[in-house]
Amino acid sequence: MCSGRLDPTFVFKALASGADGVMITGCHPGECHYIEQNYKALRRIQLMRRTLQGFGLEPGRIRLVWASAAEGNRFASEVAAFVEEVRALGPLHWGKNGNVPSIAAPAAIQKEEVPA
Amino acid sequence: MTENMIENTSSNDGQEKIGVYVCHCGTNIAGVVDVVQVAEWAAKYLKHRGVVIAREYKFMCSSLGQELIEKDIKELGLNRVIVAACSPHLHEKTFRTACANAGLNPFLCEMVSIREQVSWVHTDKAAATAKAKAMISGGVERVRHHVPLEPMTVPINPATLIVGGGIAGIQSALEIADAGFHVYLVEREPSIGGHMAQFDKTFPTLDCSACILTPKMVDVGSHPNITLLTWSEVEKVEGYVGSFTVTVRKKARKVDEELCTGCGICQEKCPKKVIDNVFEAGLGYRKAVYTPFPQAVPNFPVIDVPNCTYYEKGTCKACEIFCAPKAIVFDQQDQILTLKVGNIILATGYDLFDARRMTNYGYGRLPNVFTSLEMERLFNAAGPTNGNVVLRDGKTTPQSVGIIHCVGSRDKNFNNYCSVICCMQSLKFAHLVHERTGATVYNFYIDIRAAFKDYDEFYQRVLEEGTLFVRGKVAEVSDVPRVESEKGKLIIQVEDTLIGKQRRIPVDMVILSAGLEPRKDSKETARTFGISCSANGWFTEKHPKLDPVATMTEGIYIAGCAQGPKDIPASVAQGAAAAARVLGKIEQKAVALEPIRASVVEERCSGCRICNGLCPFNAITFHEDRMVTEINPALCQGCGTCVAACPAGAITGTGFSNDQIMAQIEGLMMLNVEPEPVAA
Amino acid sequence: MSDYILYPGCSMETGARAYYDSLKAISKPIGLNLKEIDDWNCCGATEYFGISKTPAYALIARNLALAAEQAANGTRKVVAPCSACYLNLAKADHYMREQPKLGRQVNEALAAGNLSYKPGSLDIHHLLDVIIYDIGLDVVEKNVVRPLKGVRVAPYLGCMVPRPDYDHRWSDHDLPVELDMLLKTLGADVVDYPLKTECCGGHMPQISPATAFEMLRRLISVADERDTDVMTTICPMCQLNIDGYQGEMNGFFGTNYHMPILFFTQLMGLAFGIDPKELGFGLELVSARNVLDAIGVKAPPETPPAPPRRPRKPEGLPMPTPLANPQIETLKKEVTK
Amino acid sequence: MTEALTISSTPVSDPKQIEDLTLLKEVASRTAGVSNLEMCIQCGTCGGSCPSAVEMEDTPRRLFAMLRAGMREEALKSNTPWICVSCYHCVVRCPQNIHIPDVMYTLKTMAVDAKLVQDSTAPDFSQTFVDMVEDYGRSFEIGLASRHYLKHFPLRLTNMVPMGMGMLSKKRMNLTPTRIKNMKQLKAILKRAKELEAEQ
Repeated sequence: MCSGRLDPTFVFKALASGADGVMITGCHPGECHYIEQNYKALRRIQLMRRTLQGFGLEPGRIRLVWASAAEGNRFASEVAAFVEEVRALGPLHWGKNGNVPSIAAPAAIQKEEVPA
Repeated sequence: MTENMIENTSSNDGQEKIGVYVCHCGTNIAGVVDVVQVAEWAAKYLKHRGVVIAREYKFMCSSLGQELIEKDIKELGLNRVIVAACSPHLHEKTFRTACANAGLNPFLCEMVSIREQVSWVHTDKAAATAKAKAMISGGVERVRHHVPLEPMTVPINPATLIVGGGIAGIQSALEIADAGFHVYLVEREPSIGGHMAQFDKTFPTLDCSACILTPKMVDVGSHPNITLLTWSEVEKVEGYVGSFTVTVRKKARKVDEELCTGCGICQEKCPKKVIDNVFEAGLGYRKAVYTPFPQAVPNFPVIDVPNCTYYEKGTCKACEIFCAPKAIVFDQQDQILTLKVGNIILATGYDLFDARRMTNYGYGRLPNVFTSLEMERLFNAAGPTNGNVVLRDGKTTPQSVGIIHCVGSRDKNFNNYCSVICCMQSLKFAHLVHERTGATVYNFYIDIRAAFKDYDEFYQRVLEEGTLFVRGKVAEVSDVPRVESEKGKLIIQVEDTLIGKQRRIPVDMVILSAGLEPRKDSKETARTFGISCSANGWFTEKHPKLDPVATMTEGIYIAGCAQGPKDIPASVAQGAAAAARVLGKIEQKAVALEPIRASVVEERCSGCRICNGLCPFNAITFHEDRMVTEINPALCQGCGTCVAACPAGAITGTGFSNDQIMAQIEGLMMLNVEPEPVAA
Repeated sequence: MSDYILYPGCSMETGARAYYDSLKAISKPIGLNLKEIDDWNCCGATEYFGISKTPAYALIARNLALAAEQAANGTRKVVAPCSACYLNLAKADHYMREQPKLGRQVNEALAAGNLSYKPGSLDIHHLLDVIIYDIGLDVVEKNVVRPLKGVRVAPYLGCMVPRPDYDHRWSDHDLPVELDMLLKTLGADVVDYPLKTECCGGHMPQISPATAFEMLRRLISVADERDTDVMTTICPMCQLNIDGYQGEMNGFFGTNYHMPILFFTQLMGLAFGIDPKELGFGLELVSARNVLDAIGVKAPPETPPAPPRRPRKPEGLPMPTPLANPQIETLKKEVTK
Repeated sequence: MTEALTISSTPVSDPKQIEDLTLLKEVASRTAGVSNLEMCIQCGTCGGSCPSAVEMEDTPRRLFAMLRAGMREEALKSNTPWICVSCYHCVVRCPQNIHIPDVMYTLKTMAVDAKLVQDSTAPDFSQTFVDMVEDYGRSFEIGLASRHYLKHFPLRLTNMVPMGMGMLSKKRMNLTPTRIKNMKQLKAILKRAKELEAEQ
């Protein structure tokens, strides 16, 4: 699956299901297996971060990392750094105590009409 | 709440019978993940999600492991399979085949990577085990939404495109052409032959390089099944395995190939001498109209436009005047050709490391420092000095020569990899210098890497000849003497690591065994052909051990140094292997495409056309009459961008449907796990 | 006017007074506005690292912290004329970033003096780097009124500026061309000096005189063989070793070298037409009087440039063309402008 | 995981040496920055590049092999770190990006701690230099030179007279030290830094 397949709903679904942060990874710009689809992911991620802010949440809970298969060490350190950052933000508690904001009932929404 | 929604979409309403198979992979997984506990947990806590059996086994990919799965499918009536093992890159095919053997649609089998994504990247056993459970839970939730898929078959065009006319490309071309299929061989230079045509002798047998290469070149030139396109470059590649459409630019030679007889009079009469930076490695001259070397195939010259006096000043035309068949065409234009092929082999070769970058070795500043490619030309009887090994002054024979290994290789400041050929090449130089000049020869090495047949024997031979070996990476080559005996010499300063002392060794000539680098434009080439390359720029093979000639893109194969540094026998072997793979594909006549494709549910499509501009493969067409969008399944590569973009949810992606991914996320978050039973 | 925070370093007030004097003299014409760090301390040279790590870095970091405070209302660029000072400041900044543990410890120590330093908040440069890449050779050229015609100058940078070069600012680690370009701009006849980044011996005259003298001999003899009138340097330690220990070295080897060495700023001042006295001429132990003679007292008569020779037909085998280095190309363009 | 393997699978007859398999790590961890010391491939670029290698008992490469072999005493006794002139030729050429001069600084501190220094000229010079800096906040050449030469090169003093007189008469040396204003602050910082260094 290409990062271009990333539907923003997936990210909100993960947050609503109890994730405290979501990392999205893809091939480096210019090195997309599908030519240029990672650029589309980039656009969507910026949108998502704005939406997250709209919910009153820290946009830092979403991070985008470009990494190639040859960059194992860098990828690992990015993951470790992201975990630390999210830990500093604290737990989100969505999805746990039934505390899901009404706006994020993504599975239900996507079935009929996904916002662009 | 959301659960019901998902369950009702495409899962079989509780009819799933799922088998979970957890692999130890020896200790690869079991060393970090408590495999037994994971299997027991899956059987117990995912039972209500349809898991009817969960097993662990030492090597699931072994035939016994596969039989285990097949047996369960038959006996327990499993209709879904989860294999928690290595990356699907390695064994997805294995397990899908096993399922198919047992009568289960292979796309109802899903792999969960608990080796690459769990055991290899974690050390905390408890946490790793928990993560493995979560991932299996995700896999189980996902596989519930899998549907049987049938691969689409497309016919294979039997013609093949080979890019690069070095020894690897030549070998591939001959193998395929001899088997009776058509080959287009595209080469960027005016002649095929590649680097091998520049060499003098080949290690370890000391065969004359040209003597063994030129018959093959002639075969290529005269083969009825080979269309040879030299002085040409691929500009665009469209399509997919079986039917690629390739656009090739045939650069204007300014010579009519139909009329030219290859007599060579134009080269003789051309008054303009140019340093030949390609074939003579900058050590010799050619004319502005030239064939790179006498045995060039094809034997038509090209006019070097930037250096030709006619194009500069509008006068001269010496070549045209003397050309009897009137083959010189000054206003000839580039031609754009469109080729239809079923498979492609990339054999684009390597560039030599630019030794000027290591300023401490003085190449380009100190005249008597030479690169390995320059030396090949110096040794070559057809080279600029007729095979005489002399200093840059063109006449003095060196009395002492230092050969430096690993120039630009195994060095994090330049290239961190070993260039493979330089040790043997340096040993060959040592032998040839001895033979031609009788000079004292020093070899400066870090390690001698003389693996493969008869290579170490050659090392022994060079030792026997009295070559002086110094183990140590040379620190600098200097022309600044400290004592009388160093005056007028090049001084090689090095730690002799076997003595543990710094030495300064004065010599007359220094040879730098420069490493191999990917072609400067290799990343661009990879993009054109839609394959990937490593951070260094070498093309990435499908599997480093088990599939070293295929790429991740179906129908595109790689051979020779484009994949990584290698010597002539290895290039030939890989060229032949790539050809064999292509011939195998051609013989299949049709190829099954992965059924991971996007498709439009027409009733849902509102005709908004948001998806239309997104597809990089031009697989999306809009039907004005019906105001709906359609996706061509043969062109679609399954990236999924349009699926994510469709505001109406009208596009579905098989293998990566919204249902599947949403369910997998819930599974990963362990939302559907049976709660811990109250003690009873 | 470009503003910089100046870290002079101890020797600028003593051993390398000529450097300081000439720096002050040339600053104004080239538009270099230097503000000294208030109450700076010694950087520890190469000595403190060998005694104890954390104190060594804390000692350097006090200067960084003070500079950063000063930087709060202006430039964040720090310039050090001394090579060792430059390297130490750059190194402390670099390692505090590379190894966060060191950064934390140094800041804990600084806290005892109510200071703190966030690594990366300053931009640390050597003086030569600033003159070449910030001020620009075109500005230098505009100020040249007394070209150093006929003076054969060997450019000598020593080791610690072009290496390890954490920020990849120099055109090469072994044979950088920056100082050559500057000297050419001043009109000097630049000697092809292959040892331009060899070590002067550092503190070796105090530790192992024989080692030091051998290193000095190499530097001086090669300059001498290449008909050098004067060496020029960018480092107080290099100047001190070649100038101060030349006599003792001559005694050690029984040689009789007379190789003056000046700071590059002194030559700049000279070319700018500034009075040699203001530039600290005469403070050197091996007299550089010959330089003044060459351009001032007895100016060589103007000789018309020789007509360009027709390029000879290449003899022997052609040489590879030099590697295109964009950094050098830009500099060349500036010089010819 | 790999560490455990290294220790258990290495046949070592001398029980003392088992402890010293940590030597390389200790040196690396006491070095500022990321030393990459464990990456050495023994190519000898450092020893080849070194302008003072001739004076060294062991080339840097050999010294690193000794660290790897756990030869603590031999390694710390070596004069090599004291001969290093910090010219950084080795650093920019090292194919493995090892921070060689910084490792040398670490070895100096370890040798002094372990009282394994053979020739005290260099450590004394450094210590005298540092003493002056700690007292005044600035270096003080004449004080440094006179103290150092009297102790280590008394005979050279006569050779030094012309230079010393020259430096003095040209006012390139001060007879009295310069002191920074906020000596109290510097002392507090260094005191805390020394405590932190000792805690490690």
